Amino acid sequence: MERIPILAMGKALLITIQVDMHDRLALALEEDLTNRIASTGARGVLIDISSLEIVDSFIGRMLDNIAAVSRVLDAETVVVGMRPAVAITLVELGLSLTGVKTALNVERGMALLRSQCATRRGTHDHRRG
Amino acid sequence: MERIPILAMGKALLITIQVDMHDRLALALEEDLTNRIASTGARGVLIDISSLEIVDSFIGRMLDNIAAVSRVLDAETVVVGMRPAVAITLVELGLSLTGVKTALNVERGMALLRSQCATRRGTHDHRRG
Amino acid sequence: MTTAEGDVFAIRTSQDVVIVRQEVRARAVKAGLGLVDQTKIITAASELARNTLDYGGGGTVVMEAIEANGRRGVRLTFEDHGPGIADIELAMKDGYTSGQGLGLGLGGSRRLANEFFIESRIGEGTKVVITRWK
Amino acid sequence: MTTAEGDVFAIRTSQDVVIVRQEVRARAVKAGLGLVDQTKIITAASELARNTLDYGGGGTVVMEAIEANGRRGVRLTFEDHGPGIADIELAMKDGYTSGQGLGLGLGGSRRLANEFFIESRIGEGTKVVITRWK
Ligand SMILES: Nc1ncnc2c1ncn2[C@@H]1O[C@H](COP(=O)(O)OP(=O)(O)O)[C@@H](O)[C@H]1O
Ligand SMILES: Nc1ncnc2c1ncn2[C@@H]1O[C@H](COP(=O)(O)OP(=O)(O)O)[C@@H](O)[C@H]1O
Repeated sequence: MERIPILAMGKALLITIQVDMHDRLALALEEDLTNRIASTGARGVLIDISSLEIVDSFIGRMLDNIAAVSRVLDAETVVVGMRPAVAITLVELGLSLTGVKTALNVERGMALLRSQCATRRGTHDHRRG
Repeated sequence: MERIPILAMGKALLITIQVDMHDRLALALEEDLTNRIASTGARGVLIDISSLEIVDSFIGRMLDNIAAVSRVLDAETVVVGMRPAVAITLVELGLSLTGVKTALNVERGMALLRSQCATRRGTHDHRRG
Repeated sequence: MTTAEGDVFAIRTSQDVVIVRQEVRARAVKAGLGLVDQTKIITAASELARNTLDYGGGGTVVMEAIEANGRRGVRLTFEDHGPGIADIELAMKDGYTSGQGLGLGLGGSRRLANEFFIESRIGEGTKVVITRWK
Repeated sequence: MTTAEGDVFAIRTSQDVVIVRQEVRARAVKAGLGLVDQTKIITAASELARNTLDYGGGGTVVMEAIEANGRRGVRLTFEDHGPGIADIELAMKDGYTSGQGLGLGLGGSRRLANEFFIESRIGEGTKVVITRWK
């Protein structure tokens, strides 16, 4: 079965969803990603959905689950690049994705992840100082 | 009845759960740990669950309770080593463990505890200053 | 109202659900629907195709290009011969699922379509029709 | 569908719940379930075994290796002759508990299984069947 690639970018993992995923592929991604967080010790996950033409309740649930599982494993998830038409449709569908942090694009998403790690690191510096 | 050992590591207590706990054993651990925090003045509790093959709602509640009780006694709890399959299952079960801090492994857990004690110390100094 | 002859697609695997999304998209574009309307009907189709597969045990969707009062649109008819729905009102409720879903498929696709029709008989199957106009 | 003869285990103490988890694990491995699927069915079994003990006053679980359409799986049937459940819909709701639990056992194990069946009669007892396929 094909898989969606997961790239390591420093302390973060980057996933760019470029295909119209069928449901089993989405479940496989969830599992692959969880394993990668645990094996690499990644502190952040960036999911780029700018190629996605729709987000239905199944994909919405996948994003929510990934965010929740990452959190339990001490990593932050940011979803970037959601198209405006997708955002409008999502709300009408009834999905609010309250558990998922979003950013406009990859740069802003990385900045968000960095600021979150920095808060943690900042605390360390303070202690050392 | 058998008990789960609690080790002292500096200002922290370390528990490594290595058995498939039955419910009474889990309750006994909660009680033992609370007593130990009170008697030693520990500032941190590290619970290593890397050996646990599952976390069900009973164990999840135990972890949440331990974190809550520790907080009241002015100690921080960090749960470390959760397996990826356990994290995925936990989220599907509906448990989010929002009250529990998690870290990938014992080292990161200890670092997290240290940084948190430091924040407090910082705050204390500030208050005194 | 005029109806071009409808195309029938089988829904038997989760890959078929992907094909349904792509075919609905092509028809929505052809009917001149704007980007948001395209997105809405594709999303609704995805929800209903998944229900046909997961709860109906597989089935079909008929896709029609329609026209009425000078407006063009897309009509989708999902049909299965699965177990049917005992309590349609309950099934339509946001958050109700008998499976692993979020329970948003039926309620959500009603909101995403301009017209929504559902019919179900225990032991016979389920039919859902949605229409989106330009 | 073929069903190997099921093994019956008593659920009378909290130590029995531990044994149920271990036996389910062995059967899930034997059926070829992946690690995540093993974890899901063991966790669901743990929730249901505890309910059998705590609310059903003890009972049994039958564990079966099953096969259908070339797929293997594990089926677990929990049964007790306890007080039964008056309002199953309410009991299934996430967060509802009549005891000290988190109220996630029934809803959670439905999500963790591929198939879920519950039947309960006041004064007679409760039966819950879950199946997880490879
Ligand atoms: N084609 C169908 N056949 C039988 N039951 C269905 C069908 N479609 C929907 N249902 C029932 O309606 C419920 C709600 O559906 P829906 O709102 O789409 O949510 P979800 O798909 O998340 O369960 C389903 O859980 C199922 O019990
Ligand atoms: N075997 C059973 N016999 C009687 N009542 C049960 C049984 N299983 C569940 N229940 C009822 O359903 C409620 C919800 O169960 P569950 O979702 O597992 O949550 P919890 O176990 O945390 O209470 C229980 O609190 C109990 O009232």
